[in-house]
Amino acid sequence: MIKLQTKVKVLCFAGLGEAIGKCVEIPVDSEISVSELRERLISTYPEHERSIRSCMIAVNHEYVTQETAIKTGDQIALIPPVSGG
Amino acid sequence: MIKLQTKVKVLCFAGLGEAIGKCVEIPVDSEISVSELRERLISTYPEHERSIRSCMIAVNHEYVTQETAIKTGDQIALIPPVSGG
Amino acid sequence: MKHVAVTQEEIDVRHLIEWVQDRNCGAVCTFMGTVREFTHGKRTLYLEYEAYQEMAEKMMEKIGDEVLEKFQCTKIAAVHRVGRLDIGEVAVAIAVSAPHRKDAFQGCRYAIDRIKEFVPIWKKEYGEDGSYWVGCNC
Amino acid sequence: MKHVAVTQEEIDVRHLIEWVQDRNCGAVCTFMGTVREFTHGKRTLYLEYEAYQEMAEKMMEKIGDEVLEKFQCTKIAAVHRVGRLDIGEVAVAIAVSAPHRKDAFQGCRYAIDRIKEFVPIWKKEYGEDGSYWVGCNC
Repeated sequence: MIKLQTKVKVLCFAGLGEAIGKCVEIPVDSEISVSELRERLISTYPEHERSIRSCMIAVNHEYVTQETAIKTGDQIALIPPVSGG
Repeated sequence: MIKLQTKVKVLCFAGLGEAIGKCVEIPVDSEISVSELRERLISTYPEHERSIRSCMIAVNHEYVTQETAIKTGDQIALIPPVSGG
Repeated sequence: MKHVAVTQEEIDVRHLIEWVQDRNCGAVCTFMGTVREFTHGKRTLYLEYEAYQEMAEKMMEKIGDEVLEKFQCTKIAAVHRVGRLDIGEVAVAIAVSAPHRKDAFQGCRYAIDRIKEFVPIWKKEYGEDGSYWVGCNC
Repeated sequence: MKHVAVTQEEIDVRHLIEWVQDRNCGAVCTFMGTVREFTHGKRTLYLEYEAYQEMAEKMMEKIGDEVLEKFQCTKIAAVHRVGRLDIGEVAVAIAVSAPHRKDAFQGCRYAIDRIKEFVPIWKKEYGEDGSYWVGCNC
């Protein structure tokens, strides 16, 4: 099976957005799950592992599970623990 | 013991106020309890017994018990079941 | 701190909110009781509220004190209107401030529950078939 | 019916109240979350709120639907502010109308609890010792 390399844009917010940027690009294979994406992010930003692990991940404005597959064109976001209100 | 006859003014509200008047005067002995006053009211307005019995009685703007003694100058009120709000 | 009133005037909840707001409160909860047109399919045309004014205000003060004692609330303002009220008009409004939201909600809920239970105010409902005093045996 | 927004503008709760009022509702409950000066003795100078705007509005719509489904509520309006907020300013406001008060209180309480739990909005607290993102491990 041929795996195509592509890039996924990941939106980051709050302290994480300040630390690594509000929109980071991660090179990935064409098929990647949410949990695989999280590991890529951690290996790219190892000093932010704790904070990346504390995030939920949203795909197209919905919270998703670890197993969710990410598709081309999806809007991915790392959601740190919220503190609105 | 000499009992002096006097009059107690009783404020009435809602349907009862419309039926028997907003301020009725009841002749009483100088010493009378709340429950005795209620019986005087019922014997004065027997056709309103049910509605008089459904009332709480307030003395000087406070709900009181049946045994409370009424003193000269007290402000007495018959309080039908409330329906504010 | 508390502020209560029984009034003929239209109630503007903004004034109550402004009154309770506080630098050390993170939460304000308000409740408004308004005149509903249909109740169990029966149409109300308008209401008339009557109060035993002095006692009603005294009871509302007492309820205010209870709210401030029982819950971690900072300020409460409560106003009940009397006289004729048309559909949609505000009959009663309460605003409660507290450092935290749980207390603001609890205090506000407690206040309206107690007002409806104990404060000597009565409403006469004018419907299509005539009028009656709500909840009265008269 | 529901109306939600995430906005830079000052929040005027009156507009939310007007939006939810309904002829067949006898109850309106509102909640306002305001910027508190002192928390556990620590002074806040001001806050800055950041939102993932599209998702925040989508989540607030979802919460609105939940309120209308779970409780006997008629309308809900909820607005969250972003940007810099000074002490006393309203960060979030919710208004819920219902035929009866129990539902209005429950719906309003449910909405703010869910907003604080799930809606992607963050606050950065600026205090006398510097600033930090509240609740973040960053």
